[in-house]
This record gives sequence, structure tokens and C-alpha cells, in this order.
Amino acid sequence: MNEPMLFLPLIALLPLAGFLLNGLFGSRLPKALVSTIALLFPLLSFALVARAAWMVHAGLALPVAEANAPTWIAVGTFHVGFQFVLDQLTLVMLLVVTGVGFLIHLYSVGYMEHESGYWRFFAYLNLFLFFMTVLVLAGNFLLMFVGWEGVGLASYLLIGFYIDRKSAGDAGIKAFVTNRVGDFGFLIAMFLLIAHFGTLSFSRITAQLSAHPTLTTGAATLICLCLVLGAVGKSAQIPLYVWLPDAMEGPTPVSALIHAATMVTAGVYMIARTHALFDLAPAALTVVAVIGTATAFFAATVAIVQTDIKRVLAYSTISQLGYMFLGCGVGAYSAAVFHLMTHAFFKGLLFLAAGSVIHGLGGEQDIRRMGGLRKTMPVTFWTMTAAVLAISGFFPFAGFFSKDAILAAAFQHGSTGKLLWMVGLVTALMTSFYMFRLWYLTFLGQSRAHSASDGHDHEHHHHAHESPWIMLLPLVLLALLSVCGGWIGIDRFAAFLAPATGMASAAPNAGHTELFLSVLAVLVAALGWFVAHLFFGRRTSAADDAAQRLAPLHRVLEHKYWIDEIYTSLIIRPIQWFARFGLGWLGELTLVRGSVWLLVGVTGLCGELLRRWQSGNLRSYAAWLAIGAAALLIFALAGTLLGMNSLADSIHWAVR
Amino acid sequence: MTPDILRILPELILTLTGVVVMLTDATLAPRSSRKPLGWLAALGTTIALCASLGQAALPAGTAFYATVQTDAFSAFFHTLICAIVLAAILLSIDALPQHHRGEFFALIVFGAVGMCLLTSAVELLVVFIALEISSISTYVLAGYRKHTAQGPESAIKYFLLGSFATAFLLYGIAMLFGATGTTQIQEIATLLPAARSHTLVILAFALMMVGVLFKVSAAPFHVWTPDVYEGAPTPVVALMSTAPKVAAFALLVRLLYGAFPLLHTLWMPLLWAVAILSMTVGNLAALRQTNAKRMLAYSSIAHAGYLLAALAGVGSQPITAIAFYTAAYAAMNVGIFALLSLVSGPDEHRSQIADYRGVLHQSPLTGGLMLLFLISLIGIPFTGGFFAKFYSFSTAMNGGAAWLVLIGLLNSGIAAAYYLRFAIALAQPAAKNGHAVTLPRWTLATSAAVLAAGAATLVLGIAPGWVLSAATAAAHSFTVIGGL
Amino acid sequence: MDGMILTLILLAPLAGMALILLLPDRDEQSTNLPAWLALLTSLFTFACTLHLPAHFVAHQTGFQFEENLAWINSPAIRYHVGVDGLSLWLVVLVGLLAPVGVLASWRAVKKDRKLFYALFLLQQTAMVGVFVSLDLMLYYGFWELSLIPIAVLTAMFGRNLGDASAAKAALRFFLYTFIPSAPLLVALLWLYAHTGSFDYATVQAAIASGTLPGWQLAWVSVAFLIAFAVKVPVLGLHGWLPDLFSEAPVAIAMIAAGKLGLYSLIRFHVELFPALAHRAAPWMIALAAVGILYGALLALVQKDFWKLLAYATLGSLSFCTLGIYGFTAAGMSGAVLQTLNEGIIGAALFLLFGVLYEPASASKLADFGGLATKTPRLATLFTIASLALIGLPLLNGFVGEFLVLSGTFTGVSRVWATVAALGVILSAAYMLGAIQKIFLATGAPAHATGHAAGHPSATARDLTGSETVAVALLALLMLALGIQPGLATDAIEPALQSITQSLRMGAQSRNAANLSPTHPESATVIASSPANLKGGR
Amino acid sequence: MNTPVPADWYLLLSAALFTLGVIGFLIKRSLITVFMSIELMLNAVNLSFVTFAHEWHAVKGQIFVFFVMMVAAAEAAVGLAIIISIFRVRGTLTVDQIDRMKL
Repeated sequence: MNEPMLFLPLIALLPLAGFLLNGLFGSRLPKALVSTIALLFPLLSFALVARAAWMVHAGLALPVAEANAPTWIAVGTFHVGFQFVLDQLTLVMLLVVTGVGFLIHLYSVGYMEHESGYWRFFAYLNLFLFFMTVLVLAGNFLLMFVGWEGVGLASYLLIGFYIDRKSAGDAGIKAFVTNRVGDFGFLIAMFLLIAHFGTLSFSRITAQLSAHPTLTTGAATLICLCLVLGAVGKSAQIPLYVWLPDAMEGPTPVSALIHAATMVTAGVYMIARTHALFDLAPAALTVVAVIGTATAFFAATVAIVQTDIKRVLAYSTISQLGYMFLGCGVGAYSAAVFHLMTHAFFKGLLFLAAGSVIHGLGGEQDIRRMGGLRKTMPVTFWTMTAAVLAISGFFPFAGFFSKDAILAAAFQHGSTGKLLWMVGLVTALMTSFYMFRLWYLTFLGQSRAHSASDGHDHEHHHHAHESPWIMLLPLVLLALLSVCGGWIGIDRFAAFLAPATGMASAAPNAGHTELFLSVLAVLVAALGWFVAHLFFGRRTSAADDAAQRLAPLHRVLEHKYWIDEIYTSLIIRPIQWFARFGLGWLGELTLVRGSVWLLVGVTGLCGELLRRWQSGNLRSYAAWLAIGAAALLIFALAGTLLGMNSLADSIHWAVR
Repeated sequence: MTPDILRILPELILTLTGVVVMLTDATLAPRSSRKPLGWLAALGTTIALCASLGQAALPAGTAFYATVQTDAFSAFFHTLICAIVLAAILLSIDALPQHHRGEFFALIVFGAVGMCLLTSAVELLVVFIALEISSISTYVLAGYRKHTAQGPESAIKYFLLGSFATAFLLYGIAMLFGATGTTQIQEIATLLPAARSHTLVILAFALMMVGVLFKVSAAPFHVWTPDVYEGAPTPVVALMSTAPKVAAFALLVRLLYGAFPLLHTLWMPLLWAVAILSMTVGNLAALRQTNAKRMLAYSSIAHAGYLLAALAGVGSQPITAIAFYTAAYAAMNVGIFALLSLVSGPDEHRSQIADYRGVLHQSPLTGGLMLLFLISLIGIPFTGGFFAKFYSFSTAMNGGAAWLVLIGLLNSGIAAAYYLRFAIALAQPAAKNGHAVTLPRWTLATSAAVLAAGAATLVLGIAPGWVLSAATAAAHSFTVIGGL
Repeated sequence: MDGMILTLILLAPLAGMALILLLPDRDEQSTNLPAWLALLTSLFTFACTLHLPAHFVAHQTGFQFEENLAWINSPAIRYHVGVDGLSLWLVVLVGLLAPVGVLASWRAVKKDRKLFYALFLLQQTAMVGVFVSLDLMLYYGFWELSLIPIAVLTAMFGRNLGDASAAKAALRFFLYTFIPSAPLLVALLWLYAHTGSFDYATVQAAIASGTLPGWQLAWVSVAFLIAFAVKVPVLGLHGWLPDLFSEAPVAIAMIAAGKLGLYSLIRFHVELFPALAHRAAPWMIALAAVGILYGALLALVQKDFWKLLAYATLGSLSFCTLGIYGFTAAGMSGAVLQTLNEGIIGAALFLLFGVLYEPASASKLADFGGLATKTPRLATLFTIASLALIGLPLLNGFVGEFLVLSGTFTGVSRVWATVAALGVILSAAYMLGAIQKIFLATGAPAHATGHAAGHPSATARDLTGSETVAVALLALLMLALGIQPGLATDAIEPALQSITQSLRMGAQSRNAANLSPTHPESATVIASSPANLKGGR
Repeated sequence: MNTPVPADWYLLLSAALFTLGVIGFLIKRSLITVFMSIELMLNAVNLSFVTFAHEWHAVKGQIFVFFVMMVAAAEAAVGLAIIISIFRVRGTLTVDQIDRMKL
């Protein structure tokens, strides 16, 4: 592994430098300088990644590990260092992270133009990029955990960016704590790994596994399940997805970068990275697949009825992540990573476009009060159309290739695979339906801005305007990527990733089944579009009366299955109650304080008694004196009086 | 051979001072202040102090037909008692109201004579006389605040109970004389095995113990202490709680190790029981006390218990422990009572602990020193109190009395509660409704006494080597007894 | 110079104390002379303590910078001081916290400054004394001495003196620690009676030789354990912690918990009675693991920030106890590191919230809100310190917790390690909750607009220059220890080598008593190097 | 000539007197009577001293008696002075009323 000057640590440290510069001096620098710093360092980092990609293309052997990594923790026999490793998987992730990351930085310069705390936003964004690159480049679990929790911190800071809004703060805490539940699983997995392998470095673990696999499947399943808990926490799958919809409180570029393109995919990346372990635990893989499919289906149903443009996209992200988990679950890691890449493109684009719409409408996020923006915001409209087509899985667009690869892999994965494929297909239908619903309501039809349904007047309703070019350029670039991102094709992509994600995922056999599946997928997408057109295309109130007919179902979906309320009442309230009364009253007041109070009380009581003994009356004193003297005499003469004359003998004995 | 007169030089000087003070009192105008008399008494005591220090150089020996014996033991206690008396005199020069008569100082000096004699007497007759001299003078001193209700009451209680206990002691001496035919301590020790009847000897011992334990204010005989300390004027209490107790302990050691070494197996369990009783009663009763002087009275009972616990040791270690403990105890008590009298002023209007709130804020020096003495009473390291308690309990532990040590130390743990409540009261800011605390100015005499006591407490805690070697020498003056 | 350095560190604060007491009583308001003198003394002492790591020879077992002078001869008490890997960084920590404490109370203490700073410096000497003394009696002396300044300062300069709750808190603190120290003294005397000396090495050898009577030795070790467990505090004996944290002056509460107790547990319980420490280990581990959850849960529901910090400290100190009684190399080094971390983080949080508390002496979380804009520097540093407390990677809290948990998981018992790991989730919840309530919007309109006059967040002020520098330095230290824990663990680990080694034989016996319910063979994995695990690689 | 009374009888008499003195001290209400019972106890001791002196043919016992009497006299003087000061302040001599200092 010669070190051809890839400057791996620099890729991570550049955004950190950006964070430090903006963080420490940002408030005093002019806005222009702040944005140049914020853009320059990610660009340099992206350049380094591009250069590495070019060198790999020119035949550099991967994986490349840094030679003498500085040690981090070295206690007893346990040793872990700041070890950066670059292999195919990392390269792909880096390209996505730094590429899409830079575009979103560019976009937010325009979007955040007139927000207060401008420098703080960009400092946090750079910090996020630093932690994400560390997560992806990490050569051992502990360093990955640094990135893992780091991105959690960055997302907490960015979600809670609007410090004057309480809901933003609560959403930030909710995100961080739910992530922490996932991290708990990750920690336990790391301890199990130390217990079994004595080390946390990926290369040495895979080496030990290949040399002589002493790991029993039971132990492997336990490790993998803990890892899955971590992944579920970070990638917002059931049951730990609740924080993602609330994370929309943060500015839209944040949602685009963190809650669509990069951070939430960390879970998928981690499963792909540790595929060697997962291959030993088929049970864990099926769990991943089932969770993925269930989340995809569940999130899609909720997305159908959402009215806030960003919440629709949030549930759609959860659903797409479900697809990626399905991909990993059926062993098609490269398909999952492929979908991860394409999803980063079109979901990032969707969020940025939504941002541009919100920016244009002066902060309006409710799609029921939008409409008719096709003519006023043409570039946003066309780029968003590309993204909608991509996510629904229409033929030439990126979504088709990656989603189809996953569904195909699921199809060939035995009987359970077929069931998962079926659910996946239905979810694809729902995906295209809610995406086109969004598409129609936002861009087509008349502008419903002034006929606000709930009557509160829109005092400064100004004419919707197109966003500045700095916001549109990233949109166009991402649109291009969404269109031609998939043309690489799953076969070439899987071949490229093979050394990193293992050869287990046999390339889907060509031939008529695969063709049939892809055609079916496109048909399903078209069906979704058609139904959406029926409901929202024309001006009829078809959508509203459908809602009345299925009122109960509509209410359930509208309230997101009351999951949040259930969690609060089942988990949060009991913990607080137990803490306040169980520990507060029982533990503190009775046990800890009570025991001491009892002790003090008893001694105090004796004190009181003895105090009373002092009656002040002379004759009682004399009586006590006499009694004392009598006691003394009896005590001294005990020997002789009772005939034992032990004491008398003692005198003789002493003399002799 | 050194002339006998040198053996009782300190007592002579003190008596002379007393007489001179009485005479000059007569010459002074009735209305003039008696302060010069105080300085005169202080001068006399200092000379006596130097004399007793000089006595240490004398070779050990008896005088006046073997009634008085001066050895390292008696020299140690002579110096200690003279120091205490000196401090008490210095205290009372400014503390007592102006119109008091001159004989206050004379009484103190005569009491000192009795106490010094008690430590060097080896003839039971002389013991009885010395005991009576010191007791009678302290009876009168206890009742010195005649015009208040408590003064005479404390005097009468002290007088009646004191003489009651002394009667027991006397009866014991009579019985001992009956059993052995002699009242000389060394002779008793030799004649004891051939005593006429053993029950008579044991009876005599028990009766004498009653008298001595009363003087030491050990448990079953402690009931007089709180009332007497509360009633007596604070400088007198500073004297009364230390000097007679020190002398009584010296007498106890003389009796136990001089006269009754053979009864060791008899008095060991007896003193264990009394020690545990006094510690527990002293500490528990003090927990709920609100009156400062009563609380310190109970604390002195507890300290008597700690002292008796040292007797559980083997060989001559207990005597060293007791000697050192009495020195440290005296320094602490004189110090704390001195400051109490300074802060509460001549008419002693502040008796409750709560009245002392905010002293540390008003004048950090007074508060700081009171804190030091309280900490020493608690037994915090680097103070005299700790090392005394440590030394006494380590002697007991070497004697194998682990249980006694455990009970003792737990007791001192409980004791920390009421001492600390007093210390924290000092540290708290003055109560809003409380009247502004006006502290009297520090006069030369009181500051000399208090600073001396404070220095002694610190030195005994940090560098106890010098005093410890004196105490060990005192212990060796008792011939190694019966192969113990 | 090496021979005298420890005595210099001990005497410097005393000299400072004496100087301060001799200062004339000029009016307090003009120049804060006592504070300046205290700052100078503490900085000088800190510089001296820095001399130690500079000249410390790593990987050399036994004590360095030793001084052994006769002090009292009849009971053989000697002035015997020395430092090894374990106590080295703790002394430096005390040296560091002194100037921070002085800064923290610069504005808080307005009258009787002389007495405050004098007693504060006395406390420094006592704490350094505890860490360096190798003669049991000298150790006991400093141990007791360290109680007085805390009690008196809490009573005199406590926060709400009006209703005398400060006095009650001081009394409770003192008695909680003093009464168990009575059996400790009995144990010391018993040891002296049976071994004839108070010297640490001789007593240790005597105990190891097994000549002392068994069941009495067991009682002696229990007495040692309880006296130190109260000082940590371990769950159940922590009655004094919440009161002291909400009553004591900031500078005192900062140093009161944790360090002394934990160091004594390692040095005077685990190292002195290895076999008996083993018998007590299961109970201590259980108490520690439950303590972590207990502290975290209670911190979740506290309305007063000081009480929240108290229970949070109880939680993080239970981590240290868990590490100590795991007897694994990683666990114990993690525990000592966590002690240092808790000291640094605790000092930062106390100083920061002290600044908020001082103007209107209000500590209820509901009183504050929306301070991020009013006090930006304080908000950022408070967030950094809180993140370190909840164990964010790259900050020192994480390394300590990770080592303790991994040591416990692989070497002791997986069940307790998992229970302890749950604490990590709750710690995030309550710390971020606190930040939210204090610094971010609380939704109530009163806060959002102007703050009502006299309202605590109205009178809040941002950090002064010196305070910012102090806490920034602490933050840098957190980062440095987070990235390079080797700075501390390189010295700590060899010192613990002797314990983990000697206890390994204990470990065998413990395995026979199958202390760790699952995978006994994995217990030795961490200990044996991975190389032999794989055989021919 | 009748034989001399055996020594033990004197000792029994002195013990009886002593116990009477103690009981007197406990029961009597008036200060003066209490004080007298103390004197009685001292004289009981004198009697036993004289008996033992006769038995041991040692004049020391008798000298002891003189000293005891001298001390008793001194005590009497001081005791009465204190009793008078109590009477002047409190106006009563009954023991039970002199309990201003309690608890």
C-alpha cells in the first residue's frame, strides 16, 4: 500500500479549517469573506477527491491506507489510531458527499442571504462536512463512531439554527437523542467486536474473519443486530425515524444536505462497509430487509397526505432509505450504494427546488396555498420535474436504474424476496403518486396563494419570483446528474465496487425476467402519475371527496399514525414519572435521606432524654451520685460477695 | 541531698503570692480597681511556673518524711497547672466586672497551691488536704457572681456534692488505713498483699474511686458539671474545667499506678465501663444543648471519657497518653472559654449558641481562633486535640481494646455535630433581627492568654515531639510496675 | 530541586494564606487585594505542579520526587511524600483548578474576602497533601483537614444564607464524611498495632504477606471502603452531594466531589487490600452501574441547574467507580482519566453557570431563556463543556467513558456494561435540555421580547476577559485530552500495571467464582494481546 | 473487769453513722440539715480512723482525725457563707426550690 500522496487527512481537515475560521472570526468578517471561506475549503476538498478519482481511473490500486497514522488511544493491549483508508466504496461516498455538499454550499449562499447568524450557519455546514468525511474515510470503527456522533452534533446545531424558535430547539434535541439511541447500539457492537477480535480496525477484522472464522453465527448475529440498531437510528428507519420529519425545522439547505443526501445514508454505508460480518449473519440481513421494506411502505403512505412541502420530501427520503436497506438486506450492497448515489442527486435536487419555491413565496411551505408557479419559476419547475421523474423511476432517469436494480435483486432472493419485491412495487406506485401530487399542487393549476383556505390574510403577498442564479446553478447541475446519473448502469457500478463490497452480490442475470421487471416498474410509475393526474390535474374536487369517503384512513395518515404521541406516552412520560417519583421520592427522600434522618433522629432523641436527666434538683443529683457509688461498690466487690473471689485470687497471683 | 524546701518551692511561692495579694488588697482604696492585684497574682504564678520548670532538673526524691515526692511526673503537672492558672488570672483581669473584691485573685492562687500539692503528694493525708484546699477555693469562686440567681445556686450545688464525694474518698482512705496500717502510697503498694482483709482493700479502693471520679467528672458522677459551669463566671469555668481536672487525673494515676498496681485486673474493666459511659453520656447529652457553656460542660465529660480510655493500654504508655491529653485538653478548653468570656462580655448576656452568629464576620481574628479551638476539640489533624485523641486511642488499641477505640471514635464522630453547629453558627452572617454584635476590644492580658492557648494547641498538633518526650519522662518516673 | 518540589507545592498555598491573613483590612470595594494575592499564589503553585510531569520518568514503577523525613517518633509517623503515575496528574489538576476557582469567585465574593481566599488556599494544600502523602497517618491528617475549609466556606459564603440552608448543607457534608472517617482511624490504629508502622509500603507488604488475622482485616478493609465511598460519592452515600452543589460557593463545589474519594479508593483500598477488594468488587460494580442510571434519570427531571449538575456528577463519578472495580487495564486507566475529565468539565460548568447565577442568585432553569444572543461567549463555551460531559467523541469525556465501558464489557460483566451504556443516552437528553432552557428560546413570550426587569436573564452578563481565557483554556484541555488521551494515560497506565497484574491472579480466582456471568474466556481476551488469539497469522 | 469492746463493733457503728449521713443528705429538704448530714459523715470517718489507729497502735490515725476536723471546720465556714448568700438572693433554703438551672 504505497502512499501516492493522496493527502487523505487533508480531505477531512480542510472543512475543519473552514469551520474554525468562520467559527472563531466569522461574526466580525463581512458576509462576502465568510461565504468565500465557506465555499473555498469544500471546493478544495472536492478537488482532492476528484484527483484521487482520476488517479484510480488511471489505474491506482485501491484500497490505499495511510502509512503511519497517529495513535489515538493506546491502553493495555487495546490500540486504535487516526487511520484513514480509501477504497472504492469510500471513493463513491466521498464523491457524493463533497460533490453534492459543495453544490448545496453554493446554493445556501443565495438562500441564507438575509438570515441573521450567516457566519454561524456556514461554520456548522463546514463542521458537518468535516465529520461526514471522517466517517467515510475512517479505517476503524472508533474513528467511524467519531464521524457518526459528529454528524449527529452538526445536525443538532443546524436543526436548531433558528434560536428564537422553540420548536427548532426541541426538534434538535429530539434528533440528537434519537441518534444517541442508535449510537448506544453502535457502542455495544464495538464492545462485542473488541471482545471477539481484540481490535476495531476493519482490515484486521476482515483478515481475522478470512484467516479462520472462529466467530459463531450467534455472536455475529448479535454484533450485526447492534450495528443495525445504530444504522436504524442514523438513517431514520422504523422505529427511530421520528426525528427526521421534525428536522425540517432547520433551513432547507440543511435538509437537503444532511437529511437527504449525506448523513442519513451513513447507516447504509456502515452496513455496506461491514458486509463481511453481515454475510455471516443471514438472520440480521433479513431483519434489515424487512425493516427497510416496512419503513418504505409506511413512510410512503404518510407522505401521501402531508401538506407541508418539506415534510412530504422528508417522508419520501425515509421511504427511499427503506429501499436502500432492502437492497442491503437482500445482499445487493452495490445496488443499495448505487441507489444511495442517485438518491443523493434527485432528493438533493428536490429539497433545493422546494427551497427555491419557499424562497420565492417568501417562506410559504404549505402546498395547499401554492400552485401555478410553472410560469413564474420556469428553471425551478423544469429541474424539479426532472427530479420527480427520476424518483418515480421513469426510464431514462437515474431513479429507474437504481430502484430497479434493488427490486430485481429482491425478486431473486427466494420466496421472502418475492414478497418484499411485491411490497416494494406498491411503494413505488405510491412514491410516484405523492411526488406527482406535489408536482401538480405546486406548479400547475392556479395560484391559490390569495384564496387562503383558513382565511388568515397573506399581508405581504408579493408576486412569486424566480430565485437568483446562484441558487439555480446547483439545481441545473443536480438535474443533469439526476438524468444521466443512472446511465453508468448497475453492472459497471457493481464491478467497480466489487473489491469493497465483496462478490457475494451476484450480478442480476440478464434475460427476460430482468427486462420484464423493469418494464413493470415503469408501468407502475406511469399508473401513479395517471392517478395523481386524475386527482390533482384537473380542477375538480376529486381529491377532496376522496378524502371524505376515506375519512378515518385519511385522519390516521394525517396524524402520522399518532406515532409521536405513542412514543411520548409509552416511553418519555413513564421515564419522567419514574425519575420524579420512583427515584425522586423513593430513592432520594426515603432511602438516602431517610436513613440518615433516622440515624440523626435516634441520637437526637437519646440526647433529649439525657438532657431531661439533668433535673436541676440537688437531691436528684445526690441520688445519682449515691447510685453511682453503690454501682461501683457492687461492681468492685462482685468477686468476693459472690464467693467467686476471682478478684481476691488475682491479688495473690499478682504478688507471686 | 537537696533540701526539702526545694521540693515544694512552687507551692510556697504561690502561697506567698496569695498572702501578698490579700495584704495589698487591704491597703488599696475600697473603690479603686483591683487590676494591679491581678498583675501581682500573675507575676507570682509566673515565678512559680519557672520554679516548677526548675524542679524538673531536681533528682527524683521525697521530702518532709516522704509525704511529698517530686519527680518528672510531678514537674510536668506542676508546670501545666501553673500555666493554666496563669492564663486564668490573665483572663479574669479584664473579664470580671470592676467592683469585684481583690480576694478573687487570692482565691485562684490558693486553689493553685492545692492543685500543685495534689500532684506531688504521696501521703494520703496530704492528698486529702490538697484536695480540700483546691475544692474549697473553687467552691467560692464558682459562686462569685453573688448578685445573679445562678451564682450562689451553682456554688451550693458544687459545695454539697463536692463535700459528699470527698466524704466517700475519706472513708476509703480510712478503710485503707485500717487494712494496711499506713497511708503512704509506696508503703501501701508493698503492704497490699499482706493486707488484713481483701474485701476491706477492695471496698477502700471503690470508695476512693468515687471521690476521684467525681472530681474528674466521669460519667455516673458527672451530674454536677453542667449546672456548675453554667452558673460560674466564664474565666472561673476556664480554670475549673481544666486545672482541678488535670490535678485529679494526676491523683488518679498516682493511685492506680502508685498505690494499686496489683489491682490492675480489678480496675481495668471498671474504668473501661466508666470511660464508655462518660463518652456516650457526654456526647449524646451535648447534641441537643443550646446553652454554650452547658454544651462545653458535656464536652468536658466526654473528654474525661477519652482520657480514661487511655488507661486500657499496657506498661507506662497510658501515663504518657494521659499526660499529653491533659496538656492538649487544657490548652483547648482555656482557649475556648477565654474567647467565650471575651465575646459575651462581663455581664455574660450571650449564653445561647445562636447568640454567637456572625462573630467570624465581625472580627475574623476572634472567630478564627474560636474556630481553631472548636476544630481542635473535634479532633481534626494538625491540632492538639487530634493528636491527643489519636495517642490515647492508639495506646488503647495497643492494649488490645479495639472495641473501646471503635466506640470512642464513633463518639468523637457524633461529637463533631455539636461542635460544628457552634462553629457554623460563628460562620453564619448575623441574624437579621439579632442586635448588632459589638465585640469588646482586645486587651493585653486576654490577648496574651488566648494567643498562648492557641499557640499551644497548634504546636501540640504539628510538632508534639517536645511535650511528648516530657510526658514519656513523666511516665518513666513510675517504677515499672509489677512486670506490666 | 526534585527532592524539594512536593514540599514546595504543599507549602506555597500555606504561605499565600498567611500573607493574605496579614493583609490590612482596607475597604473591600476598592482593590480586591486578597483575590489578587490568591491568584498569584495559585498560579505559582500551578507552575510548580507543572514541574512534575516535565521531570516524571514514565514507565518507572514506584514513587518519584520522594521525601521521607522523621516527624513524630514515638508512634512512628513520618513526613513521607511521593508521586507516581496515578497521583501525578491529579496533583496537576488541583494546581489547575485553584486559579480557576479564584477567578470564579472574583465577583461572587464581595465581603470578608481575606477569610475566603485564605481558607480556599488551605483547601488546596489539604487536597495536594492527600494525593502525595505515602504515610497513612499523614494521609489521614490531610484527608480530615480537607473537610474544614469546605464546611466553613459553605456556611460563611453559601448561596442562600437567609434560611440557613447553607449551614445545614455544610453540617450535612461534614458529618457525612467525618463520621465514617472515625472507623477509618480505628482501622489505621489497628493496622499500626499489627504492623508497627504507618508507612504505605510496609503496611502493603504486611497485608500481602497474609500474616494479619483474616476476619478483622476484612472489617478494616470495609472501614476503608466506606470512608472513601462516601467521599466519591457512591450511590446510596450521596446524600450530601445535591445540597452541597446548590449551597456551596462555586469555587468550593467545583473541587469537592470525586477526586479525593476515587484516588483513595484506588490507592488505599484496591492497592492495599487486593484480595478483599475483589470480594467487594461485585457490589461496587452493581452500585456503580445503577448509580450511572440513577444519576442520569434524576438529572433529567431536576428544575434547579445545580441539582442537575449534582446528579450528573454522581452519574459520571459512578463511571469511575465502575472502571476501578473492573480491575481491567482499560477500565482502571479509563477511570483515572474520567476523574481528570470530571474535574475539568465540572470546573468549567461551575464557573460558567456561576456567572449566570451571581447577579440575581437564581438557579431555576425556568428563570432563564434566550441568552444565546445576550451572552454569546458564555453560550458557546457552555455548549462545549456540556458536549464534553455527555461524551461527544474528540472531547475528553468520550475517551474516559469508552475505556471504562469497554473494559467492563470485555473484562467484567456484559449486563452491567450495557446498563451503564444506557446512561449515555440520558446524559445527552438532560444536558441538551438544560442548554435549551437556558440559552435558546423557551417559547414563553416574556422571554422572547424584552426581559422583565430584575428577571435573572435580564441581569445576565457575558464573560469578562479573564473568565473567557480561563474557560477557553479548559475547553482546549478537553479537546487535547480527547484527541490525545495518551498525554495522561501514558503515565497512569504503568502505575496501574502493578494492580491489574497482581489482580490478574485474583482474576483467575474470580473466574473460578465466575463473577462474569457470560463468556468467561472472553474475560482474558482484552488482557492477552490479540496476536496470540489468532495463532499463526 | 469487763473485756474491752471488740474493734469490729466500732467499725459497724461508724458504717451506720456514715449511711445515716448519706440518707440524711438525700432526704432532708433544708440546706442546713443537708449540711449537717455531711458533717455527720465526716465524723463517722473520724470514728473509724480512731478505731484503726488503736488497732494498729499507730498514732498516724489520730493525727488524721485532727486534720479531718480542721477541714470540716473550714468547710463549715465556707458552706454557711454560701448558704447565707443563697438565702439573701433566693429567700429560701429548701433544696427543691434551688433548681433555676436545669436541662
